[in-house]
Amino acid sequence: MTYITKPLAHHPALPRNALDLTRRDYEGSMSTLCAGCGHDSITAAIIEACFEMDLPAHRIAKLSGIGCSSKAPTYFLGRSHGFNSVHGRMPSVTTGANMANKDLVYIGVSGDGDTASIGLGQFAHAVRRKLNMTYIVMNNGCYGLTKGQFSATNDKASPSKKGEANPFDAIDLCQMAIQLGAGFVGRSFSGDKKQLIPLIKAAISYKGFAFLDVISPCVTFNNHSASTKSFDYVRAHNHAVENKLDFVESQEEITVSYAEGTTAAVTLHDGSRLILNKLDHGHDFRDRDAAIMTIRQNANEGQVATGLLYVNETGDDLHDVLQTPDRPLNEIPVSELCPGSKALEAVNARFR
Amino acid sequence: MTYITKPLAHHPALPRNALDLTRRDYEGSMSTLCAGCGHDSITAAIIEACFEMDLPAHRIAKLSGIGCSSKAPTYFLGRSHGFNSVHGRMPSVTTGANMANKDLVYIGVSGDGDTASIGLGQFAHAVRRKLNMTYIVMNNGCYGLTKGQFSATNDKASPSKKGEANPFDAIDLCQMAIQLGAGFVGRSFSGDKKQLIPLIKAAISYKGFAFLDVISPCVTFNNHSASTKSFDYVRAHNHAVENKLDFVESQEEITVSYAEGTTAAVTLHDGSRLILNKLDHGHDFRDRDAAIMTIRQNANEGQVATGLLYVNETGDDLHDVLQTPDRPLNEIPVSELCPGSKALEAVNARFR
Amino acid sequence: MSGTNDFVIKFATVNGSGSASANTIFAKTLFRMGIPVSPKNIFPSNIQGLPTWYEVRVSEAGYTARRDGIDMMVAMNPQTYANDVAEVVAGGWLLYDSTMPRLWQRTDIKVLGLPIAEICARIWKDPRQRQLFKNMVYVGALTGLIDIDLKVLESVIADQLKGKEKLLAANMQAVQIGREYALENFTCPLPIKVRTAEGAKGKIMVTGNEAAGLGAVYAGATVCAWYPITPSTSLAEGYEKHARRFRVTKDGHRNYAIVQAEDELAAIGIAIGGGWNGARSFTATSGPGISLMSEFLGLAYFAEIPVVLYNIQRGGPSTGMPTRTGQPDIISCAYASHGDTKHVLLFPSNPTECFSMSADAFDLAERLQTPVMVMSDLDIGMNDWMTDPFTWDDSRVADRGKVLSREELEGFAKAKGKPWGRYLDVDGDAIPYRTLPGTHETMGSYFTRGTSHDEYARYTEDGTIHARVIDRIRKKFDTAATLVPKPEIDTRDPAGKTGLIYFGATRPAVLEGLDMLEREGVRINALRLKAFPFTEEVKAFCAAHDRILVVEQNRDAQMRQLLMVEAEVPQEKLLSALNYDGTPMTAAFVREVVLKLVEPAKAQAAE
Amino acid sequence: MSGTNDFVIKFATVNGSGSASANTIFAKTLFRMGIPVSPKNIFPSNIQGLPTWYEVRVSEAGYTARRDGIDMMVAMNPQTYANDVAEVVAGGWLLYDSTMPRLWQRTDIKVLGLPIAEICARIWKDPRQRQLFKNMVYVGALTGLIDIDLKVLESVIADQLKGKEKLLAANMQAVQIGREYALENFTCPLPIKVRTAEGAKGKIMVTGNEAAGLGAVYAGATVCAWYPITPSTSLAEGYEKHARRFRVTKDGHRNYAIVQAEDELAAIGIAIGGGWNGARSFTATSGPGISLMSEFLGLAYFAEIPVVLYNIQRGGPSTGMPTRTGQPDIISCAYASHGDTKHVLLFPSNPTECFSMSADAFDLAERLQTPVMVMSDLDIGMNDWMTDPFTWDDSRVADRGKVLSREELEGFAKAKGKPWGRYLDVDGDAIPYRTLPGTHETMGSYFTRGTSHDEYARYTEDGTIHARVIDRIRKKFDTAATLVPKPEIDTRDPAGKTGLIYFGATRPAVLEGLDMLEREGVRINALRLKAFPFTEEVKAFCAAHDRILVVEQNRDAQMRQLLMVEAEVPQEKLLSALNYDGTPMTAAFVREVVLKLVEPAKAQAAE
Ligand SMILES: Cc1ncc(C[n+]2csc(CCOP(=O)(O)OP(=O)(O)O)c2C)c(N)n1
Ligand SMILES: Cc1ncc(C[n+]2csc(CCOP(=O)(O)OP(=O)(O)O)c2C)c(N)n1
Ligand code: SF4
Ligand code: SF4
Ligand SMILES: [Mg+2]
Ligand SMILES: [Mg+2]
Repeated sequence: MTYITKPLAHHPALPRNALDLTRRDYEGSMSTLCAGCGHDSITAAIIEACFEMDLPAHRIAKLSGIGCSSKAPTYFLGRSHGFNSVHGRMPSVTTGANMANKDLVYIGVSGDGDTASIGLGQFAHAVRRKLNMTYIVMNNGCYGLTKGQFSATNDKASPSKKGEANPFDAIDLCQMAIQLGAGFVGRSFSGDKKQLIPLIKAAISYKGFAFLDVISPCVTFNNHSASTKSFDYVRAHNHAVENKLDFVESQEEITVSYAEGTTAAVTLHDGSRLILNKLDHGHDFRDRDAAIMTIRQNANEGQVATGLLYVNETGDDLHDVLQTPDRPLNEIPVSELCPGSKALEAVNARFR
Repeated sequence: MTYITKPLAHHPALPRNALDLTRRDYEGSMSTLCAGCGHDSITAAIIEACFEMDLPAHRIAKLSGIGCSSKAPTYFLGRSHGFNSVHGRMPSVTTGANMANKDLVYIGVSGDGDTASIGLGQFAHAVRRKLNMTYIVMNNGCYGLTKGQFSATNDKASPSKKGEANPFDAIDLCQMAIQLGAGFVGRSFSGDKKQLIPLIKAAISYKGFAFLDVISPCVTFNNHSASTKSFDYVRAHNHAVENKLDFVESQEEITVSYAEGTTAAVTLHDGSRLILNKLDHGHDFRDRDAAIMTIRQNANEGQVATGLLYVNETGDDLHDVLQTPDRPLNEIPVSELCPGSKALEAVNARFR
Repeated sequence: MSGTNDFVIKFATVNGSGSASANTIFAKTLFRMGIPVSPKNIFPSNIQGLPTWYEVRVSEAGYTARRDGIDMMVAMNPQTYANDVAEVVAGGWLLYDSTMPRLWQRTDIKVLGLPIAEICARIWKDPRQRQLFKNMVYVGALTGLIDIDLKVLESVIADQLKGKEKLLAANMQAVQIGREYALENFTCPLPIKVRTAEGAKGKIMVTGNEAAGLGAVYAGATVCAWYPITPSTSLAEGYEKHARRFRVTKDGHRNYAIVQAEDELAAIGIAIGGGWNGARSFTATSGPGISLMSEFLGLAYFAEIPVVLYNIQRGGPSTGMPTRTGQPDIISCAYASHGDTKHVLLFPSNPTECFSMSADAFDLAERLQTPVMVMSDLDIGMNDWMTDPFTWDDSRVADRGKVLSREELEGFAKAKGKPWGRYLDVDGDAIPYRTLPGTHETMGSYFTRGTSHDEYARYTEDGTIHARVIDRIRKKFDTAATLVPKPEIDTRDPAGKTGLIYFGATRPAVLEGLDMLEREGVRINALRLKAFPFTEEVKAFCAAHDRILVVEQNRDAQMRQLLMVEAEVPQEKLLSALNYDGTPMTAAFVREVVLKLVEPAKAQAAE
Repeated sequence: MSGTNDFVIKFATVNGSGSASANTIFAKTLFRMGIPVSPKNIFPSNIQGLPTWYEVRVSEAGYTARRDGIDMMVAMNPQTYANDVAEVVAGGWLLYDSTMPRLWQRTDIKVLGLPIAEICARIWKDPRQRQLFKNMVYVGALTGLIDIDLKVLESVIADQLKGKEKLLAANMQAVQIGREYALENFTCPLPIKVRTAEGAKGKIMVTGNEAAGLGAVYAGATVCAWYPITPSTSLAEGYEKHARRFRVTKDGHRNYAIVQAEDELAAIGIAIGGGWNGARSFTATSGPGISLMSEFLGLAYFAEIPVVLYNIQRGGPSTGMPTRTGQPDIISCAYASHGDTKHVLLFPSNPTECFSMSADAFDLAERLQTPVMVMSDLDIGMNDWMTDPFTWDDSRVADRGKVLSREELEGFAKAKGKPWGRYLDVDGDAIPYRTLPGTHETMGSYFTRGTSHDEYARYTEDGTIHARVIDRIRKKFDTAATLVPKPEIDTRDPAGKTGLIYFGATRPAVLEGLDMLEREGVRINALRLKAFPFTEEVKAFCAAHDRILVVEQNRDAQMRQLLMVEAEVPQEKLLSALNYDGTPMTAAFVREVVLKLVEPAKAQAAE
């Protein structure tokens, strides 16, 4: 359990944004995730982004599925309505909410299990429908809340807690999103605030479907025997109690900071290395084909391309497609929506 | 209703294959699809392929979901067991069947609604698991059996029967399959026997996940008002009975034959044109990235690349991954699978 | 009993051949002549080339239930010829295409040969016209045979072809040809014939799905998410059709959002998201969709989110008989989802109620903050019913339930003497107050979740709190019982101890059956359920009768089960009359099951 | 009543702190001393940092139900301190980390301060060791306080750390430190203490999920498809663990296939595909998974495909209380899926039955060609139970049901006097014969489908055929009633008219409660259901008793409902005792509900 949020008593010295709010006003309740969990870093980045954007928290709706990642919305934006729905179904619930009120900002939070396994279909079709929302996947390559099984985004051959190698290819959600017509697609690392916060801001400001795949190490279940730096006591101890996970070490959050156009090797808690390649101006993020190729070529070289991968500034969103009015549908009184008895006579006549 | 199959009474003159079987032995019951439906052409191609490959029909299992396309297995291989499961779930049922008996040939037939909408998740994960099967999508861009609603593979801006344009991008199942790790991916057109039959044979012989996206015009619901060659009486008539489809014209099957490296423009029943580009030796179907780019570039030019798009000769299938024995699991007697009472004593001891 | 304005005529054709519209025109014409008619479309799960039937009962008395015993068969499908012929009652008529003569086994019926193919080949060149007008030719012959008013027929065709005059002329030409052939070659009119009547005056003819879609427009629904499935598809289409007519603003904006989802899980998810966010939202589906929606229904039940679900029932289990009717989802809907759940159900019995109960459904869903399912079926939903016209009370005010405005939220503690809690029962009716996102900068935000929560919507793993919350939700069901529509009670024998309980599409059959019985001196009291949970009236009716016959269209007597369990009716009181072959119920069936019960001897004799 | 070998001790800790294994070691040690123990793990739906409890009941008499009234609390979690202290019975003990002293409200309990943090900080440098060994230090203190045999403790630790001797030494050092501190500073042993006993001799200690997984291995299951969900996950893991041990061939091949599916719909689909193709196939899930599987369950029911589904029940509705126990899925499983369906359910009451009923489940599924659901729950599935050792009769022959071999297929018509039809009932037991793909070049192929079909598996839209087929399937359920395990009947008063019906995990509580009552002179007959449909014995028991108390762990008295509907037990006979706060039932609860019924006065007094 980490204490990323302090008691809400305001300290006069706290900086305030244009709405005269402090960061605290954008925080949620105390996180119950493992100390050092990447998800908490992303939570902090979301708080920072909303604060800096001067967003009125109550005009934001935060939705999620089920998982450690899907718990995260409880830990940010306490003044926003939240909806922790069912596993893998955040996209459909968000679609309905968005149809009802186009004026709110919709932030959807999901996990790689929630999105790439049970929720793959809903994810793909929300993308295709150009739903106006920010969709953040806290991607740790495993099912955290159910204790570390592989997820579909887990890299081939990466061993899990129990040391068996993963035989299947990873699903690259960014590539899939671009292919399915997402208007805004970016990827980052939970510990890279410098890159993550601006990406979140850009995603929230984007009108249409904005997707962020954020690599977010799972402290607890990426700690496997194949790891270069292994915690003998811990592992031996946990092995002692058969398939019960028992002892979870408190870890430090992994942070990284590197310049555009450079790569950075991040060492995860288990000692395995992740090579991030931060795209620079050389990458034309307006070209869909190029974006897909950039992702693929980096992958071929064992690297993960990070940054803004693709954006299409001129996209319609679902409301444009459906030609809804500017006024949110949930604000139109039923009296105005009901054609009334006169009209009904005409209707009856047509059935005579 | 079309009569692609004749009464099973054997004509002595019918050619016979190595198993001394005639084509009739590979046929199924009479098709109940609309006259001229592309699905019937694909059915004929499957029959021809199995006949030419000298496959023992009873060693083939044919599985499908729900839809006009998913009815097709009833019309071929009458001597094979068939399983018309539930909508969008053919991949999982086939996975289980395949796990139980690795020795059969598995042919899965699905529709674009069955696969790209409700079944997208199961499709994607069957691909990822490298299930050893031939997966054929009879792709007509609409929901035939429920009367012509758009499917997710329908081309943007193509108007439906009721004349509204489709606002969403089409899902390209071949691109998705390659990206998700399919070992064999091809695309063809229902009426192009010269290309389709060899592709089906190759797909069936391939060990691993073989995917074929076969464009298969829906005679009945691709007949829309925007069409260049419109059937006044028919349309006016059908419009007369509000959202009831009533009169369905019998159409001729659309066939096409063109050389590798050339393109062919096919005029569909509604007069709309489809431009097919048959790949030749110039295309390196062993290169995943190239395959994806070829598909995308053709699409950018308003063309559909057909032929063998990608193949990876050296793939494991799910049985290799799971290290199952050569003997099908369903043939191992329970007596052999049960460890017996002796072993149980040891087990009990460990719980004391 | 058959004769003028009282007979059944059945059309046996091939689907996709254009017969459906011709048959509809036929029925609509009699209807416009003021004659009560009830057409039943018996169609295959297929697009072209399979047998399809259209049964039209004509009843001056106004009985609209299906009736066995075909007086005239219009046999246009070679595939089903033999069976079709066999269905005709002795002394009945058969009209067929005599272009290619056939062998007859039956001498006890009158065979009318009409060389349709030959005629059409002679008159029209275009093969499409040849095929299409075949249908109008047999309709034409019928105008002669049963004496249909040509003017009325023309008006019906004209309405259907508005704006396509040249088509009208061509169609009327076909009618004339058929008519003339009949007048010349047969002794017209036949003893079964029609004449202008009053019974249908003032009524409308419409399907339940179109009525329900219109009802959703009138109820103020703005979010519709659906996935195509027979027989519910035309409900979403009906909503769209009427929304386009009534919900488009001057500047061309649409005051509604319809999403064709990728599957049923998404459809209900979208509807729930819309309901959570304060829009009247709904979806429509059938059997398989209900199963797929059940996880989400549990979420909406436990998180207390209003949503309306139309279940257009069809024959199950599994994919079953997608084009046949039934009432087999009572239990799966009443208790949808795992864990302890109970859901509110409404049972319309005709299109008029599909319309009116739509408004009720949305009011109840928002008042009770829970899913409400409208249990229609294929018969009501897809067949044209002669039914009472739609009415709307302009003074009706939609019940949006306990949704707090910014001001109410600020004043809540003061007004109620308790701080606001999303799941806190302050009024004693077990219904808490909800807030919508965006209502207030600092107040009213909360976290909606399917995990256990306390009265303030805080996550909890404390079992006593969990038990307290689900007890309160169960208590909400008692409140529901006071709000749902009351049953329709038909007391034919105030002192009678035998009762009959039914619901939904069987109403015409039951009422006609009870009329038959009454004529035979057997008076039975009947109660038609309109909703679940059961109201006091239902319990009183059960208490007042010693033997109750529960009439339903499923195999396992599911409504009887609900009555035993939820209305605590002693089971020995409850007897079952079940019909689950997928066809609409007949009055004869009702008469027989009742007689078996009250006068076994007589029933014996009858058989 | 508490004293030697008879008390309850509870550990309050933080999850992820390493306490779980220390606590397990503690319980296992007493168990090895021959003392009956029953540990209950009360854990959060979280990975690290939230409160978690471990309750151990020690009962020389061998009662293993949960018992209220904590005799000793080992309070190691500051977050829950206050509540934990409050739970201790007057006169009880509190062991806590006195490194930082606390304020006490209670003077009626004995407080034992153990400066654990301080000690650990003194002895170990590595922060991980400091944290980990804290747990062994309090275990060490307990060895002194309640007089635990050190040798046995060491053997238990050694087993758990096999191959890691240096760890064993370190752990024992920690134990010694705690023990010495206790012996020096407290008057050891306390009145609540342990001594070697006989009650646990011959028993084993295991979880129901591991037992079920092992059972599936013994039953010959080869295809397992699952999706992670608490509390069922460890069942699939248990299957894998034992399959790896017993199912790997000399040449390293695996005689099993486990697929971690992408969701529950796929998991059940894979299991059904495997069952269709002749492999014993299964899946395991919990509440939400049941809802998601319901469409597929209807397909397997109607297409008659064998498949086994383990439902490890948890607190619902919706996501509910994923880490608490309950029995809330009886109705949703008995009638899973839309349309008319009924499913076979088995109710194991402990890990030993999870093992043995696994073989029964697969036999029944293949014999009846239908889904069979094993209804376990979180308490049975995830807690360690002291239970009878597993036994296996090597002469047992698996019942693979009516599957035709090539020869049988060829000889079928001759042998049975009827041609083979996939859905034809030739034996009168409503169970048809099936063929597997690949059996024969020209015979036995058929099309499996969820749409309506006739006895020869041909697609049909004929309602009379559909009704005939589903009637036969319903009749198959009568056959099932003759094959499922018979109930366990405990007759304490042959002439008694009051009975009690229960099932599953409540067995220890019910039997202990009935013993208590018997000591008070109240004799009640009890029947434990082992399966649905209900056998004759169940109906006979209900007929023989005037008042029957149905004890279950759900809100809506779901089993009572099944008894009313499916065993036709008059409802006024059936009374309910419900507990649904997610905690395992206690004998005190059972005693109280029975007394309320049979001796209201006495019950009053008791309160
Ligand atoms: C229908 C359903 N199936 C399974 C579960 C159990 N479950 C809870 S969280 C989870 C996976 C979470 O993985 P991910 O989405 O990657 O989130 P993480 O915990 O890794 O952040 C699963 C399978 C569930 N709650 N509901
Ligand atoms: C769960 C479920 N939802 C909806 C349906 C209704 N349905 C039957 S076929 C079909 C779509 C078929 O489209 P496609 O897969 O493209 O096949 P096609 O008919 O076009 O060949 C639908 C939605 C169903 N049978 N089951
Ligand atoms: S288990 Fe992994 S994902 Fe879950 S909270 Fe802990 S570190 Fe984060
Ligand atoms: S509706 Fe379309 S897809 Fe279906 S059978 Fe007819 S032509 Fe083929
Ligand atoms: Mg994850
Ligand atoms: Mg299609």
